[in-house]
Amino acid sequence: MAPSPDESTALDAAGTAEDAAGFRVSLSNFDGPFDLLLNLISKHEMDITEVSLSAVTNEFIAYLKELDDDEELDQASEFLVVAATLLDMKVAGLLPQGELVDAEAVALLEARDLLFARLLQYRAFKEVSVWFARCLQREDRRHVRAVRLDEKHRRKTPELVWSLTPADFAALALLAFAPKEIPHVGLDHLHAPLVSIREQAAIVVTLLRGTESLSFRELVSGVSEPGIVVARFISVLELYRHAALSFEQLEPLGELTLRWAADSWSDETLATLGADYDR
Amino acid sequence: MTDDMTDASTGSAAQGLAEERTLESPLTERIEAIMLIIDEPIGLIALAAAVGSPVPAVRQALETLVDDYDGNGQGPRRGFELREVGGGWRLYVREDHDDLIAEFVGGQAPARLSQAALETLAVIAYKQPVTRSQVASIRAVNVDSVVRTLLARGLITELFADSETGAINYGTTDQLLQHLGINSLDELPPISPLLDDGADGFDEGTIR
Amino acid sequence: MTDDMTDASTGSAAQGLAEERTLESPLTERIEAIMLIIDEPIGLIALAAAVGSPVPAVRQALETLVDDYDGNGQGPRRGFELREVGGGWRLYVREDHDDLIAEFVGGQAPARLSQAALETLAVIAYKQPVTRSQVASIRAVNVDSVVRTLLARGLITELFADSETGAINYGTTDQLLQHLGINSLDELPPISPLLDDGADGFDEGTIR
Repeated sequence: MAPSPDESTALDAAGTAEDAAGFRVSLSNFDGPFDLLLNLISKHEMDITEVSLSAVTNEFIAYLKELDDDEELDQASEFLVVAATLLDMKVAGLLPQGELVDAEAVALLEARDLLFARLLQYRAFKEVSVWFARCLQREDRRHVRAVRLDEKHRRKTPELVWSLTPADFAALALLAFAPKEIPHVGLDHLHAPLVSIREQAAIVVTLLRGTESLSFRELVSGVSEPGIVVARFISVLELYRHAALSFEQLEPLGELTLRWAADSWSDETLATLGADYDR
Repeated sequence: MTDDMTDASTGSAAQGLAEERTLESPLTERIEAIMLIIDEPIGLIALAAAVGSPVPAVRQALETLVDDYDGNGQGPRRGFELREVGGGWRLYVREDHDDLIAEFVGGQAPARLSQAALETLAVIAYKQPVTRSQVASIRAVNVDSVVRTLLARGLITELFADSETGAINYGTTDQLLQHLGINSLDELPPISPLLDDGADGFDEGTIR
Repeated sequence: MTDDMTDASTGSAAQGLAEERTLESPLTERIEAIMLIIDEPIGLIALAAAVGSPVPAVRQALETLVDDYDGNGQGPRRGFELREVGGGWRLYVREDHDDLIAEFVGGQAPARLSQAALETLAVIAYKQPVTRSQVASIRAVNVDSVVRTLLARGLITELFADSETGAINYGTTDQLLQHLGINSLDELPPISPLLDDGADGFDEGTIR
């Protein structure tokens, strides 16, 4: 059972995280600052599997709405880091672990330790950034002697040797203006393009009506995008719900054969198909 | 009587020290002359070369000057001080007078770094040399624009490109040390982000 | 023994003086703080306003400092001096050390500009008027020290301060035109921001 944090731990952890005012979490089994929640989890005093991340997320989104833009961005990016890590931990925590210590279980434990480490590491850097901020701020206020050299001394500097022609100079300018693009890893793969179930259903309908029967394999042949395969499968299920098609599968995991079976079919049905998946 | 004796001996010791000071004063003067014209910190060795004196003598003269300016020498405390910051020595307005100067020069405070930039800076400071993707994996967000900001501010620099992947490794600059008011990376507060019992090794007390 | 006595009395007289000094030291310290950061000589009245003290007191404090730095106070002579030049006060390197400074400055400033300095100069030439931070973001590095070098070399100059941000806009000087052997900026070869049609004038061989 996830214990409600006992008094002393709460005080102790709250003391160390007192400036982390800000986002508080209110769950059935926990109420306190987000930081405290992390503290407890990292000290193994609370079980990550008992924490409803979706509830935490909902609360966080509500909390964000009350912040101004800058704060919001900072807090949101931080929350994402932590929440993603918690999610990973939770996944690792929920996976069944055999009683025997087999290689897989060990790997799982290691994975969990790694995630802990990642969380702690992130938190360490976050904490130390407070020190950076304070030093930078303190030093910003300091004034250092930075006075232009007296004319009399400046005259002692060696004569400048200049060998560039205007063309050289222009070439240098081009070089200097060439964008120094910092190469970056694209994130596009993280956002699979949206696939419309309705569009895919229309394709399925067209294909099935034009022939006597099709296997699902044939229905998705030539499609390489997993999203489209999934959407076609969902549209098959939806069409089946509307009794527009029948299918048979002779053995488990065997070939799935589809037949068009609609007595009356109007394209209006198509327009509302998959509405459950709309958001 | 014993007290008097003590006083007298202290007195003459101080006098001896004063004479010694006078003898070496040309060196402190030369150092002061250099200090007045530099616009970035000057390291001990460069300074010794500039004033043409051996390093140990220069180090001692610097200590004398620091004490002098702090009012621990013979004269009054000065409105400036000599600090070793960012790997070298430089004259600063004494902290007590920062407000006076701020009022005098006006101007506005430089833009503060965002929390994301601060955290990225911290990761680079402790992990250097480090690539952007390594930083990103700790920060778990895209750090490209933040790295750009830090580069433009001169707080970090490109160290070298990985021979295999071509990924650029970043590190911090002496300018960062100056901005932090410390002399070397050794003065960063200790963190032990590693690993299994990282919570124990991580002492909040030393950081705040 | 008599000598000791004399020493002792001198000592306590000096001590009395030191106490007096301590009382007024905040004013001399404040003056020193201002002196440390000013580029141009500051007049007595402006100085009095800056340190928030009456003019006669400031005048007296300045005299004290002049004596101090000349070695007529309690401490040693300093490597710098406080002088009134052209109606204003300012710190100068003591003349004795001019040779030292000349040698140091000569060693510091190489006869040739670095690649970084040249590229920054090119950016300023084509983008002027332009602020330091704009140049920094084009070059993707901090350009503060390079800009100082170019200023000191007289190749660029401060044009005006942005009315809103106060950021200084830089431009090139006639001296640069002379070095390039052209009469006006219009004679700079045009560069297109797009490389494809700018590539004609772009000859790799001439760059390195």
